[in-house]
Amino acid sequence: MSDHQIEIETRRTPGRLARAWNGDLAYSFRHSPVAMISAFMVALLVLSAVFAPWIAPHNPFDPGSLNLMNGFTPPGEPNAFTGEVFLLGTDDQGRDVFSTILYGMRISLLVGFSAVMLAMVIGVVLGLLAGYLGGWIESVIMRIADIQLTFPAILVAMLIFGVAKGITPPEYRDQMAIYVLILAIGLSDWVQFARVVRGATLVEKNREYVEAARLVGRRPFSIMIRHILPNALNAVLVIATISLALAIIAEATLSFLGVGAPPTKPSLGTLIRIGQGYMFSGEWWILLFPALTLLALALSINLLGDWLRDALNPRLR
Amino acid sequence: MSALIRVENLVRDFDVSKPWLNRVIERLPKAKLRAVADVSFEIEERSVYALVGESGSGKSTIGRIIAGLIPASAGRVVIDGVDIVDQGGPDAVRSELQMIFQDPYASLNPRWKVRDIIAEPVAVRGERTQGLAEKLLEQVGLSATDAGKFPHEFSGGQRQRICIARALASNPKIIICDEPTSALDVSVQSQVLNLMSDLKEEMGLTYLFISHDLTVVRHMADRIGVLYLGSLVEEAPRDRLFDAPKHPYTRMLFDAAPRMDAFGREVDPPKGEIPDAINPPPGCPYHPRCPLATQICKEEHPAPRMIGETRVRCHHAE
Amino acid sequence: DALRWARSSDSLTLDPQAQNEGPTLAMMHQMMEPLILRNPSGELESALATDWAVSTENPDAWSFTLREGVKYHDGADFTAEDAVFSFERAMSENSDMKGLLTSIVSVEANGDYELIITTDGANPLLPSSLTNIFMMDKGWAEANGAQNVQDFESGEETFASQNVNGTGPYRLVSREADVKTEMTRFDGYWGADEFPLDYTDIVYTPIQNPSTRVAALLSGEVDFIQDVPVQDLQRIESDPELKIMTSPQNRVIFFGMNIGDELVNGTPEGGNPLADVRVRQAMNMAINRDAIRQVVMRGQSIPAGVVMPPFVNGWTEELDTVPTTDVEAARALMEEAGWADGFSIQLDCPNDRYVNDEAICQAAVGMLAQIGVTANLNAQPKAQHFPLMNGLGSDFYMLGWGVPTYDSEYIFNFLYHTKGDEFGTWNSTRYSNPKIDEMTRAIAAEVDLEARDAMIAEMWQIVKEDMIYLPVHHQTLNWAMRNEVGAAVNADDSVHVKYFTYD
Amino acid sequence: MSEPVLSVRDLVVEIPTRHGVLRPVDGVSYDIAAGEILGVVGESGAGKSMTGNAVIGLLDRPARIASGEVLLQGQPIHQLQGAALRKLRGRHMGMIFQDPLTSLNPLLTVGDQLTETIQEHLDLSASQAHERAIAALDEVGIPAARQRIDSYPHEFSGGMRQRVVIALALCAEPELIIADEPTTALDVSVQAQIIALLRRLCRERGVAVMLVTHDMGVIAEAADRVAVMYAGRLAELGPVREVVTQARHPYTAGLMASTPVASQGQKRLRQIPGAMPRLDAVPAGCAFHPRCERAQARCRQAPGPTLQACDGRAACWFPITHEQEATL
Amino acid sequence: MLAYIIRRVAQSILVLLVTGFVAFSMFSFVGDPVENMLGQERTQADVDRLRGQLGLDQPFVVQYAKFLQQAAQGNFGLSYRQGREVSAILAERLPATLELAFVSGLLALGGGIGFGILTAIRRRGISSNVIMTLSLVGVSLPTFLIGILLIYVFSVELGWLPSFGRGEVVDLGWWTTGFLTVSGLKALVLPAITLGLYQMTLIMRLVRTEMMEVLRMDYIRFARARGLRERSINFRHALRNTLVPVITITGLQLGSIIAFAIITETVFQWPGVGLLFINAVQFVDIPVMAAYLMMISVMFVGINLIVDLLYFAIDPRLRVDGKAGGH
Ligand SMILES: Nc1ncnc2c1ncn2[C@@H]1O[C@H](COP(=O)(O)OP(=O)(O)OP(=O)(O)O)[C@@H](O)[C@H]1O
Ligand SMILES: Nc1ncnc2c1ncn2[C@@H]1O[C@H](COP(=O)(O)OP(=O)(O)OP(=O)(O)O)[C@@H](O)[C@H]1O
Ligand SMILES: [Mg+2]
Ligand SMILES: [Mg+2]
Repeated sequence: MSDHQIEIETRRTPGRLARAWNGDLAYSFRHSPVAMISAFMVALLVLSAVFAPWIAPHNPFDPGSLNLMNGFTPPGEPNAFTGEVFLLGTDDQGRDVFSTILYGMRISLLVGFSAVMLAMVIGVVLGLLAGYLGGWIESVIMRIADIQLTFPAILVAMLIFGVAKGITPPEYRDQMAIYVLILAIGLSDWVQFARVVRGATLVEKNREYVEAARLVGRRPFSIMIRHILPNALNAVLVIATISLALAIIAEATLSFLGVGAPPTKPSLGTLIRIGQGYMFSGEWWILLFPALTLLALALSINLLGDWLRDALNPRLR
Repeated sequence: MSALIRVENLVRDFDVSKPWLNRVIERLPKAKLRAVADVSFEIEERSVYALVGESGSGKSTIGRIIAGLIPASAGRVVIDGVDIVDQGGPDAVRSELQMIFQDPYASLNPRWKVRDIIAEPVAVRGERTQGLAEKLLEQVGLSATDAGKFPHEFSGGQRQRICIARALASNPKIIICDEPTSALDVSVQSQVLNLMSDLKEEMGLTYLFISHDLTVVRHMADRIGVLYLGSLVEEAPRDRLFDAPKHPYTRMLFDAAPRMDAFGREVDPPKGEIPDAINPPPGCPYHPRCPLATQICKEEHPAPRMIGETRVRCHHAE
Repeated sequence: DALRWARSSDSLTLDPQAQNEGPTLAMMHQMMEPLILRNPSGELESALATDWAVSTENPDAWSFTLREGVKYHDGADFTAEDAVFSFERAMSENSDMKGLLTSIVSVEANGDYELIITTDGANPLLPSSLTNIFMMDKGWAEANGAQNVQDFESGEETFASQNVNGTGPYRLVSREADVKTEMTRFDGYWGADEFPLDYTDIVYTPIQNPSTRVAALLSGEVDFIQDVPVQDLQRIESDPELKIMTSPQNRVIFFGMNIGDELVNGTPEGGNPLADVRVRQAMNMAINRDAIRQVVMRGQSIPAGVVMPPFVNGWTEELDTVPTTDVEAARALMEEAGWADGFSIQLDCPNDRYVNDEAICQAAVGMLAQIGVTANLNAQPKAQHFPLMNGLGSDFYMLGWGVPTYDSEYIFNFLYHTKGDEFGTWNSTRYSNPKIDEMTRAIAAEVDLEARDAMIAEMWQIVKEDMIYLPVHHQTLNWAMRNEVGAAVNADDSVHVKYFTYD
Repeated sequence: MSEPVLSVRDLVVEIPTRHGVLRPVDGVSYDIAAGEILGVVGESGAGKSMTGNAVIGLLDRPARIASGEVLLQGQPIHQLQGAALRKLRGRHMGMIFQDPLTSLNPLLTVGDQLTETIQEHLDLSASQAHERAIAALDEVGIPAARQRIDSYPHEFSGGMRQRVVIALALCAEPELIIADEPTTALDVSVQAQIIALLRRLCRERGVAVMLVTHDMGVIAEAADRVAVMYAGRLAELGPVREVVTQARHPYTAGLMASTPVASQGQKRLRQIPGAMPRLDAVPAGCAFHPRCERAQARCRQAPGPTLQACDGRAACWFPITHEQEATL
Repeated sequence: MLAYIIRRVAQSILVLLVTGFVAFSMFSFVGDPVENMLGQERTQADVDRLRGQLGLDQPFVVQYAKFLQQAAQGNFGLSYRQGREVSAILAERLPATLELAFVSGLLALGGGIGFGILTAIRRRGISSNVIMTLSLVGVSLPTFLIGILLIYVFSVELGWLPSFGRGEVVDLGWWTTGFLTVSGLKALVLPAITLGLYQMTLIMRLVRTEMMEVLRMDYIRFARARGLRERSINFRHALRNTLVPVITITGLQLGSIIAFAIITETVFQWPGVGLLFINAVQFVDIPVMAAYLMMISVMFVGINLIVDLLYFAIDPRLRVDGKAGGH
């Protein structure tokens, strides 16, 4: 009975924060250097993305502020024409690479977060319904999931991107690209949430506490939300973390296929796509810095997700 | 005293068929599992009625039907004069009936605080729950300060007390206890059983007590029904049953149960195991294991008959 | 020795008349020949016709003397009959070449080695529109059921799309579309002694990804690449085994503007600002072509002052003088036009068609922002860009124009004539000037070359003032190759391996 | 008496955790002779399984034997590692787990699992091992063993599965079997069969058995001697009849009394107040003293009572004497 | 089992219909093929004529119905881009993709399972932590970048391996293979790594998690208690049980290898169906796109079917009650 172990670990310490800090998760966190370092990295990157307008020396999204002649300035060296110096150099449009990375990370994170949110909401709702209600509803939902799985996410995203761009009026296309990306990545990613939530629901719904809730007359919907969902959240959280990294990478991949964020409001992926053209030409900084940032971001999110997966899995403790 | 619960000819089948296409191709008929076969009994108000039987004999299924968690396939269940099978389902008697489950670990939502768990039956009805949990916790021998804790902070016995507190929250008349102590240690079991007895006296409760432990049943029950493969093979008041078991299955159960005074007992263990419920043997379901079985047992399922105070389903019982 | 040659895309078909498109024609030029060729220095050179002149009897007809002793790869002789067949095929409904030949009324053989082409009125420019009309073998085509150009309705592929029987210096050995096409020297080639023909074989591989293409050259896997990304020129140059050959290209890049009354994507209050020529002038002044050349194009472009490549008849240095970038003056003009606060507009741009197309647009967005014009960039693949533009769905768009005929008429016809079914098909500016329309038709028929040139000059004067296009630059062509490859760059990017030398 | 098959001396198992070092087994000593069944009873968490696992060297990290000795036929085995330990397992000592369904690998046939174990330990050819596997199945009472040997575990019923598990544990003829709640998951009728089987094998083969359970009835019927554990320590150790009927340790006595059988006819069951302490809060002195009505000052002092320090039967400073028992 | 296959096939037909329908309804948005098919001298009349010829002037439902009708006869029409039969083009391109997918699949499976086991058995070892972290690098960079980096290092800088194409291929009738020539094998290395790396990481992590869970099962403890060797426990007992869940995911992963080949093939100019698809998208070559999507669906369904049959092979419990597919 594994619950014995849990019992042992329950000394009362008052105070919510203190309790959280002493909780299993926090304990495991404090004892995992990898988790701490990656959490620090994620926090650092996310914060610098959020506060980009205050941190970044330039605003690369404001075309009027750019001077094309600043293009291709190497890091830390003055530009041959304008004499300006940029920490990480400039790209082909004369944008400060450092600022562009910060702003690009905003886009990447926005797309990643929102896409995962979307996928999560769809997946969780469908997974709960399928798992709890069963019957033909389950069959239909899971068949749709199967069909969706038949299509690799990247293809789905490409197609959705194509359609969404097609049906949005041209005057909105520029702004729409981001939303379309979110939609495309989100819609291509819900299945795993649905599957996991359905699996968890199938397990939980046979637990006696659900019977107890049914017995007192709680309605199915209320049971799903109040009882089952909280118990499926751990699994969802783990997937969400890893999906976030995947979504950010997916956005980058899509931009390589020409369906990513617009070049005037580039994401990290778009920056890499642009930068890879300068691989042989000696302007290494245009590729290197965005790529390193993406690597750091995705890697630390992945490591965090990895740690979370192990830490939240009681069977692996 | 009148019967608070009356179960008449209760039947419950589960569909365990393979999917339609498999059946078509493999030429299989629809398969059904008769978990409860033609069971009738009555539970007097303020009494303890126990169902015993080995695993898979249909005890929980009967309990769940009475609790309204699953529908019956046929038969009647009348609770306090309301037939829950015909008349609008269990909602009519919802607040009169509560349940305690076997696994104290699975029957409390790990994400909820004890206070919310206990108050849930009342909260669902939109009534005030202020202080309710604290009061009930003290009633079941825990401390009111425990209300703010989570279930994992309690031991098995304490959890079962929390379950009991939850069951009491809506002031029920009837509590269905599905093996409430089989996950507990003896020393804790005695505490829980005592608590249940006390509450019964204090609050005038009626229990349907499901268990496979004959010693516990003997201690708790007023009347006992023995189930085998969904059939109620024998039913009698407690002492009648233990003093003079009529059905060979009941006798086998008594013999097989380990006894604290039977040091080094050398008896032949019973034969066989419960057969597959999907393809039960024809006739009396017990006949393949029965020392008394004759030809008629293979052919005919015996009807219940009364021998004294005992109702028994056996061709050969006397 | 084999020439391993790579560019960004493959020829779409081997049917010489199914696709009028760069890579297809480039490939066909190795295996088939037109009557007249444009050689690497841009001059017309005789190929299968040794001589051509306006017919002495009929000013509306041209007479071509065909080369004798020319053999097809399968050994058949080339005669006027084949030429008639080829022209008729090129003018047939499904041919993609027929747009070049619209003026032709009839093509007749006069004996085995003379061809008379009659046009609808005099057509002084006929020879220059024939440089991509390849001569097929009539017998071969008939034997293989390849008389017709690809017809999608029938749902069947034509023999000619996968097989070649030409008179060219190389013949087809094997082909896997999009993968590899191998050719070997044709021993019976008529010009075996006239041209270097140093390469015995050609291995052609399309490599789409620019980085991979450059990598293939750097790692020595190919000898010669086209479509070199401008940023990689330096790296290639610095490799002691590689060299770059450069030439101005017959293609001008520019922006078109909707000067109609309404904008498609929402007209700002006060009407369409682009309808005001002052606004267009201001925008023209705001664009810093030199910066684009230096940074975006890495020096690989020639700033343009007119929508006409320098090779084209009618081009003058004066016309092509680049306006100086003057943001102050431009702002003043904007103010004068009542748009001091600027306006917002969508800029539609291809991202897979021209050299650094997207980056140019992006740079333009920045420059226009300086005079208060907020351009929202909509960069998309050509498959979406051109339909949008040609369907009049764009207010401000990028376009590039090459002039295969090397004559201004081609530009007026497609870009300045009022948009209609036959003329002005690429004019999405809503510009309609009856005078220009009329003159466009006139120069098509004018045989007096001097008068014609005068008319052309006048037309350019008019359209330059109307400023419906903002010229950006003339593209520069770069070929990169191993040192031992001797080749001169062709202004229209077409390749004639027969001129290549192996040093 | 000849040398015991197993002797455990002062065994201490420790688990380092974030709340300090836990001692789920604390100074346990006992012997088991050949052909003897030693019952180990106690409440959940008393350290019964831990003791068994420590003997056979299957403690999961981070638990470890901190001190004490485990002697198998006189040879110390508690420090063995790797291959040396592996060679003992199965060959000289076997183990039976609680749940027969999860103890068998679902993807291998019963025969595969048997022959694999036999060949691992005995120098037999494949066909000999196969024969032996059939014999092993036969011995534990599986009808038509020859046909059933190629069946998969899921094709057996619960009782049959547990027989297979026993066959697996016994197939390389170990001298010691540790049976950790072998019948808890089974029905009474099947339980009776399995207990009978275990007793028969023990008797016929002279195997020493450590039978872990928390069912007093099972112990009473099956065991020769019984060890009662409480909070990781031995509370009482003695012949089964004496321990059950004349318990000396107040805990044992309370345990026996709280079974419904013992309280037959009473309205309420006898109960021991409170619950067994958690491992991180074992009181000083006698671990039972907070629940013990007989506790005195001495009981609260460390070191607590041990079997050796007391009368060798109950680890209690003030054991119940037979006379007192009678007056209760 | 037969019922199972029938159900799968029925499902796959449904999938195909839906796929086709979705694909078709999308094509109207990806651009206008006619614009690409005609040269710049085309007139409006040419455009209209070609649209008519291609049936593009009809509502997409009609186009879809026509497509289905033809596709049912194995006829996917002519590629707008090449004017050749789509089925012939696909057949020509498929070997390249399949060989690439096969090698990367092998790499992903071999590496994934091997490293997965290693990291599960030595949970806390330094080597497994290093492997775990390194493997994450593989999924933390977009595939195209990894490909380009590999080219840069191994082709341009070191000159060891080719940067593009398939090398020499040997024609075996309807199949062309690069397995039989040195240059063909060399050409496989970089694309296969690029493509397989990502899947390898996923499989490895999956195997590790599953393996760690299986290693805690009672039957593993029981096997230990019987004195079986670690090797036998890890491989005969644990790995086998790990495989059941691993197969599902792996099956899907292997399927997506074929889809992900789009990017790898573009980077390495690998002449497979992925490159074909990208070209088709750029050209709005509707018949090729439609046929490609159909083909991918068929493959996925096929892989799923194989996965399910593998279940039957691995897990005897399913053979009796046929409850496979509950995954
Ligand atoms: N939802 C269900 N679907 C199919 N069969 C079921 C279902 N619920 C119960 N059964 C079957 O009905 C029979 C009776 O089950 P039930 O749970 O009532 O037995 P029980 O006497 O409570 O057993 P236990 O002592 O194991 O709790 C069993 O054979 C069981 O497998
Ligand atoms: N990894 C661990 N970390 C902390 N405590 C542990 C760990 N494993 C076991 N324990 C504790 O060790 C004690 C002894 O456990 P053990 O399994 O031996 O009890 P048991 O007597 O067999 O109980 P049961 O009857 O429930 O099987 C328990 O209190 C348990 O909670
Ligand atoms: Mg039950
Ligand atoms: Mg235990």
